[in-house]
Amino acid sequence: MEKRYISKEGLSRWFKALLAGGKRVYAPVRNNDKVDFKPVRSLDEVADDYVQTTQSAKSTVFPRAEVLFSYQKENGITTLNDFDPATVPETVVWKIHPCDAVGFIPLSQIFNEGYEDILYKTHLEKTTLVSFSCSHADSFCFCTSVQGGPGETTGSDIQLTSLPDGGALVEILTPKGEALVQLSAESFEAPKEDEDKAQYLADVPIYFQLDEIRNKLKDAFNSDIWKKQSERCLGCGACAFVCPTCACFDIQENPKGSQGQRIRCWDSCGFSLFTQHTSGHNPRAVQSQRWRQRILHKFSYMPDRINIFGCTGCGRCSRACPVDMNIREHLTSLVK
Amino acid sequence: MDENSEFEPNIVAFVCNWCTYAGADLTGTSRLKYATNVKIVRFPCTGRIDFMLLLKAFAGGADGIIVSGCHPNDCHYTSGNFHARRRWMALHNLLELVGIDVRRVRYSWVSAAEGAKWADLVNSTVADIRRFGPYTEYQNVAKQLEMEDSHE
Amino acid sequence: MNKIAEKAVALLQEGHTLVLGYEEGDRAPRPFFCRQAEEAQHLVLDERCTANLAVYLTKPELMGKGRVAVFAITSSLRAIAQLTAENQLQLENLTILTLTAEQEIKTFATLEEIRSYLSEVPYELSDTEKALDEKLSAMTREERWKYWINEFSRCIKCYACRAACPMCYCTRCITEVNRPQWISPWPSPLPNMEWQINRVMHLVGRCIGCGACGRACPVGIPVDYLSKKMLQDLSEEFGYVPGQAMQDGNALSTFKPDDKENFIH
Amino acid sequence: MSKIGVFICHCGENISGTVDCEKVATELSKVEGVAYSTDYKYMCSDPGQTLIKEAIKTHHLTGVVVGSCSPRMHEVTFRKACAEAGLNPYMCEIANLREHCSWVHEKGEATTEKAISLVTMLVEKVKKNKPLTSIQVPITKKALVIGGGIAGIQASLDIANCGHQVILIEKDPSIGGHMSQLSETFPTLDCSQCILTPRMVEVAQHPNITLYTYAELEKVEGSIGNFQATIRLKAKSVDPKLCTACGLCSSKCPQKKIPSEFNAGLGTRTAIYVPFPQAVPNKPVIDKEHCNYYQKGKCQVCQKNCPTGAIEFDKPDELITEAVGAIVVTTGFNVLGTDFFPEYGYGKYKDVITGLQFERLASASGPTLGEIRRPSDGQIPKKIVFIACAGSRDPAKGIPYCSKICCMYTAKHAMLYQHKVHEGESYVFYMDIRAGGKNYEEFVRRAIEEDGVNYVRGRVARVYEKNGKLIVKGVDTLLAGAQVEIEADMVVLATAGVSNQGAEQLAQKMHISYDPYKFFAEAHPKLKPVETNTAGIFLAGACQAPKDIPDTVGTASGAAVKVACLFSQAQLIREPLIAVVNRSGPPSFSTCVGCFMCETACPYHAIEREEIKNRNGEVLKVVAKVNPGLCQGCGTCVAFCRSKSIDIQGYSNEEMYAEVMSLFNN
Repeated sequence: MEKRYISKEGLSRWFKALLAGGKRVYAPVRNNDKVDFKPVRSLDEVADDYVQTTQSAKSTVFPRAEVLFSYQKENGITTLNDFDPATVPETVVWKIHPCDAVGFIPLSQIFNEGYEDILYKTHLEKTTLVSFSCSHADSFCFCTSVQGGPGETTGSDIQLTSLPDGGALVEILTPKGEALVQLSAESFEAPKEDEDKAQYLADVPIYFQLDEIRNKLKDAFNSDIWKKQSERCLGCGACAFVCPTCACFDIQENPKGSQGQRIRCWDSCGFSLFTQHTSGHNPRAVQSQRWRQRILHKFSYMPDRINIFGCTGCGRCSRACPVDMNIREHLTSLVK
Repeated sequence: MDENSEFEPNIVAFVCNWCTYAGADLTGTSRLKYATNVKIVRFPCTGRIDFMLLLKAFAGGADGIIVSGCHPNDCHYTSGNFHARRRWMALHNLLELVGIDVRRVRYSWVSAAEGAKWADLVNSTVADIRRFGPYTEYQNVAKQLEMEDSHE
Repeated sequence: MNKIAEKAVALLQEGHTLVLGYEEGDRAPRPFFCRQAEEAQHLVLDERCTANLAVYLTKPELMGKGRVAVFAITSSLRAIAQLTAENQLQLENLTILTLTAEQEIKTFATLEEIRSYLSEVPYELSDTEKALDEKLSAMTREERWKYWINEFSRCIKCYACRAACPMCYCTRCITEVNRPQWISPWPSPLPNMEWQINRVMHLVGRCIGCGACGRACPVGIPVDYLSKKMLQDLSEEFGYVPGQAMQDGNALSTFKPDDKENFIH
Repeated sequence: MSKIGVFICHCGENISGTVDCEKVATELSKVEGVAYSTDYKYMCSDPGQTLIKEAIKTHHLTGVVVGSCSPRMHEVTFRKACAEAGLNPYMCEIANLREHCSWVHEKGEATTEKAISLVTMLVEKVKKNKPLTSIQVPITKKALVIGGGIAGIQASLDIANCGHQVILIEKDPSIGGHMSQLSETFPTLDCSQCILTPRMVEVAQHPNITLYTYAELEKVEGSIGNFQATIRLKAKSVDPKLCTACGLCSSKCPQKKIPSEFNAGLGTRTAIYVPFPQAVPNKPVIDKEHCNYYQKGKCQVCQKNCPTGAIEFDKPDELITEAVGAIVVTTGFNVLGTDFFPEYGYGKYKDVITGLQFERLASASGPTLGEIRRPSDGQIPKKIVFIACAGSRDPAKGIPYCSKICCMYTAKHAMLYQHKVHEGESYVFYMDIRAGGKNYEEFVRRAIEEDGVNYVRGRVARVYEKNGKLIVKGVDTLLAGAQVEIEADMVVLATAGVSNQGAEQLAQKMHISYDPYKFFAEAHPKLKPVETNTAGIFLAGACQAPKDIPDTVGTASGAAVKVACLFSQAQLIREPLIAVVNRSGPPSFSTCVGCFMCETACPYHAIEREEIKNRNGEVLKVVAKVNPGLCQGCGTCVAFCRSKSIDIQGYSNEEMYAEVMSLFNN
């Protein structure tokens, strides 16, 4: 890991270089009271003064809807047009938070477990993650409770820590990150020796011990707690869709006469239709079962099977929930 | 304008079996001529016409739509057209709210005796849509799978 | 103990198995299912309570077979009246209460009482809604199209608008119908718009204007504007007042022979 | 996998003149799922049909699209041909290449392209079509006729004479209705009772007719072919089996001053009474509202005097339920009553009477035995004024319609007056004379020209009393609005015909529609004049609108034919193009959530509620169900249903979607 310093002007120059290289650059953009990742053309468009984007950055690598392949039948001959990795543009995700960057680790494990998902793999390979360490946190953040932190570098290719002078402390973490720096190497300076990253990091107010909760979850499948917790849950998909690690998807057809596409799109285990069988039987017939699945999947099944939590403590699900299903509150109430 | 003079709009007509379909039959037996752009889909009654079919037709690539049935009080099923009219009133209002080009949806009452009115309706609709041009505004959005393309 | 809590305890003692109300939440009061007298102290009821609790009344797995009491705010009352007219609630199994402007707890014995109470509380758009309406009304048709497509393109199809709506109680939503697939299930701009058009059309003459859909939207699309605006635009012609169920059915299942329009020729 | 056959008809040169039929057939052969495609000169001819039948068998076709003339022309022909070849007829669709294409476009590529589109649309539809079978509804061959006026009498006799059972119910103690009250009838001036009473007797004696008088409809359940009608038999307080109609009871009854309904209030009757001498059945009933025993608890004079002990006080009403296959509603009309014309002094001046009262005065069986005498003093009026359109055609009175019969009966009244009071003077104030009908105009002319009735075109503004005379003030619009003032001895108002009391409640009981004036609504004003929107319920007579006797009898026979047609079938066979609410296994049973908003959307009241129960009989869910006997297949409910739980066979969502989207497949 190499450290650098970049001035305010340097940042601006580097950002222009990224765009000039023909890369697609996603960055947080403000839209009324919401901030979300969008393609940007200048640094001015990038929002600051917010704690968290509404949605995670996962759609840059795992799009909401994506064509797996298309087909057409003409004169009795069917032609298949498979996914072409060459069509995926080089992408930079600018200013994601550490909790988002780290979210790509569980996502990658899900998409690569036993079978390498070529679409996901291609997207991720072509994406460079430029994270900014967090200087603000709110009562929904709990990254430190799930092995992360406001200056966590895992998952990031480069991490910047904003400094009061408008410049930033730069940590180059991967060869991909290094390549990005090389686009405007002259903008980077040697770091100030006495600069301590920690002093610029946010103080995450919420912390709880997850070990005890995990222990509790082992025998919690038949507990009544799920019913109690999920009572007000409306069964929408907001929590899953804003989550940086939720990976469930659906496969759909988009036919048009004798041609068509097969499309992969996001799905949510919170929907009643998610597990519904053709027969009409639904193994997760009621919302409490679906809520249980959500919690157990993230905090029990994933750590058991792939040794990683399905949660980065970003707090988005709690912020997005129309009825205040606060995940931290529900987790900690398990051990009360 | 000149580009559009060559433009042949794709128009679909949703009509009821008892009045407008029969009216269009009468246009035929009267040998009145009209433009070839309109294809008729037969429904038992205007009350049967699902508003989603209008949206799907636009999404598919229709440049204009005709919806026509029995005049008020003449419905074969007494009140299907009254129900349809209410549905259209609501839909018309909503389409305007979201900025869909409602000029491209032509609602009409054409009775089984109004063969000439049908020919006029088709011809004037085709002329209007030709003037408006293809409904690319809608068709372009229909093609978008990813959302980021849309606002640039 | 506040009087809401006291009332809840009394209701539970009278044999209610559930008192549906609000408790303090992270940002504002949130729905609360009070099933035990000990929990009643958490109950609050004030102007910060905006969630429409009627959405839970149509979920049998939550309601159970016992008697349920609900602390209903005005919009919940409107929803309850409409749901009853749509055969979705049996009022004899429900105790409906509200907090009046005079801060008194009022219990409703009949649907007529609810309606007459509601008739004293006229429905109208809020100032922010009026501002949005002015903004959109001033736009050209093309600008409105761009505005809404841009809005709909942000939709992630989480269906929080549907889930939060007390009137969206279908066990199978049209979005889940796939023969034919009326609305593509992926979140692309056009299917997103088609979904909203369906949602709003399905709410014509039924929307009670609570705005739950708009508040629920995690990405902040003003979807509630559409249904409320329709409510405003059509209520006079169709004779629909939220919470006051129509004479002989729904606005779109009834008609007047002299319904007025200006676009059918 | 679909195997669709496509058959393009040249229709001689009607289609091939402008459409390249060969090209259409060739292009269609390339469409996915088309197994066979050909063109032929005359597809509807025998060889053409044989071609289709052979292709169905040879290529094992699962569907057929014929590109030909309008389906309104030959859909039946081609569907029948398909059925003969073993293909379900509803798997055959017609693309309209003639009326909608070749006849309306010039010859050219665009016309052929359109033809290809039209056929492709139907190919895509037929791929989604499902085989359908006709609906069979069993029929109870017994009719219920409600109302025993001339309409009900005629309908009952016609149905009964076709060999079917009839139940005729009448709310009054006797059948006969308004016609029995009339004196002579226009335009022939034959005596009303003379022509009516034989029919009344025929009804009473007909082996196929069960007559219940003093009976009203309580409720109706079921649908065409299978109604259950509950009838209230009001207690008559007289056992008809014991009563010999000796009349002793009536003559002894102390209550003698009850205004007689039959005489339109011009005469009186007793509390135990037979409404009129020719009543059928000719047995008395006790009018509880006026009977001393029922009102005050004592009297029982009739019981004491009855030689056969037929009086049975305090017997309750009886409810009976009858299964019937069809219902004919003939509940008739009424005339506007008092208080409606304060400006004409009706109800204030005894000698201002209604047309119906005049009928009683002119009737030989009436209170004056046929002599025209003033109700006030029994004098013969020397000058009489008839005012037509009293209420009718007067939006201010809430009756914008024409009562239709008044012009004719007013002419008749004036004529009868002139015949009976030779020296008398009669005036008729009218707006227009509507005498459309066989021999009607001649009849009116006769009144004017031969009987010297003075017709004054204009409205009467006021009638008031002065020096024992009724002063009629009006204008003569033919004399440029000249004021007219007539000193009359008697004024007769041709009051508007209005719907009968209780018409609205009756309509609601039967779920039939009615107009703003509470007259019952026909299924179609022209082509279904005796049908209602509820299959199996028919209308006749003045319950639809004011009607004269010929029209009433005509519609009654029309309704009877409809019933006879229905009953002539072993079962009711209906086209299966009807709506269906989906059903599935547990736990959902149906995607219908039971909001029942479709109930009001349906013009035919075909939506019913079905309770889905578990094995213990507990209701799990209440969902909509379409009554196949009532549904006419408009599909309004289908487009209305939010969860798409209702679909219509033959025009299903999948079929229509495929048909529309085929236009945009390329």
